[in-house]
Amino acid sequence: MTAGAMKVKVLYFASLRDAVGTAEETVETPAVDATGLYASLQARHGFSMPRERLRVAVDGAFAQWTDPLRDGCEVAFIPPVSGG
Amino acid sequence: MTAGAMKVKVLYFASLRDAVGTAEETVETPAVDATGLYASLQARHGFSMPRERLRVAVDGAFAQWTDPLRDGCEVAFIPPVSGG
Amino acid sequence: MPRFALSPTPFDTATLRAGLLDARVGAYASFEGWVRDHNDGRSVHGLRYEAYELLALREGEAILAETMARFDILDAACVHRTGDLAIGELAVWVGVTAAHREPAFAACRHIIDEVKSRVPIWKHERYVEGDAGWLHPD
Amino acid sequence: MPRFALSPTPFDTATLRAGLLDARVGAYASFEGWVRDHNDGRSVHGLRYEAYELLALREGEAILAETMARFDILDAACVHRTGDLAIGELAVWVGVTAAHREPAFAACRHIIDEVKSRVPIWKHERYVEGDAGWLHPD
Repeated sequence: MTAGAMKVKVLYFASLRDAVGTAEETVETPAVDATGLYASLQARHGFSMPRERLRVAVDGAFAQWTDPLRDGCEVAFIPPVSGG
Repeated sequence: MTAGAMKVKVLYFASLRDAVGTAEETVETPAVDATGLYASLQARHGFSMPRERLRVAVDGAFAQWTDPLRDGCEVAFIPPVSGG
Repeated sequence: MPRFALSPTPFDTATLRAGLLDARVGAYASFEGWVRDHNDGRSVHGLRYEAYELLALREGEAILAETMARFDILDAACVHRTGDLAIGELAVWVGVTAAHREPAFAACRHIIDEVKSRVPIWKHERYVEGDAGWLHPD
Repeated sequence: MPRFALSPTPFDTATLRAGLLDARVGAYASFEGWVRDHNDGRSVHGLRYEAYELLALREGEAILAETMARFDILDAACVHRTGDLAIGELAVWVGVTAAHREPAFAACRHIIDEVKSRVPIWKHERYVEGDAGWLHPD
């Protein structure tokens, strides 16, 4: 594990999950917040969806993109919803 | 039957029927329209409800108070409704 | 098929709803009026609805036809009880189907508002204290 | 008792409605979303709803609690299907009870609007032409 890096579990839904090919993965990241984490995952997986269209949830609750991430937390990127 | 008088069937509903004690009666009236008919029935039965609070229907369709009445027609006085 | 009906007996809303549904329907909005145990601060024991049936059916159909013409909906129906009802009985049901929810809600609201204001049906309430009376709202 | 639920199987709205009714209820407003055979001009064969279950349940409960606090209503509930649905299957149900119809309608509309905009549920449509896709509205 890189100095300063932490492990986070990332959940993918809908078109993001299709793009990654899996519903969840555990990643090591030096990112301090969800903004940095999404940027690195977008580069790795080639997500076409810009961050501005997503919401982010940490440990099952909606969060701010600039909230600090903690080691072992669970991050979910929420594409625009279409229930109902 | 008085000269110029005609027979009309009058239907009563709700509080008007309670005031009259019957759901319908046939009356001879010299009234030319529902306004005059209601005035005479109000005098006879002591209706407390002013005509302005009622609507009138003739032969099963809403009508104007000033529409001429015809011999043998059926007139209904409609107190404020309270369905629903 | 008439869209408006009076029912002298309790009626089944599930069957009525099923009659409105087809493959084009994306939204179903419904409203039901129930007999409450209170009205205007008084304890209600039960009530009776009386209708001028001929005119009520005509006026009800007219409301439903106007609603079909005015809103972007697929179908609509309304049934109103008559006779004696106890607390907790269904008094009136309105159902509307549409492709989208906006007109379904708007039409459903329009129908119940018009039925309450125009259809010759009268409510006679019996109160817990023993008295009773016709409701003739201003 | 939770007011918001996800259901992986078809569910019965009559039972849900019965759970909301009591002697104080004068008005019951409900909304149902159904799977249509068309969406945005394309012929739809069927669809799938996927949810982020933990967050969907929390967000759904939050919407229902906000609605209970904001409107003069007696009770409210919402159930949303997940999994595969065919044309003509029920996707979502909302039921609201109140003493009067005005807040019942307003709260029912509020709940479905908020559920559609906030709850993490996604619709995957399969088209008659054979292709399919996730809906991510702007």
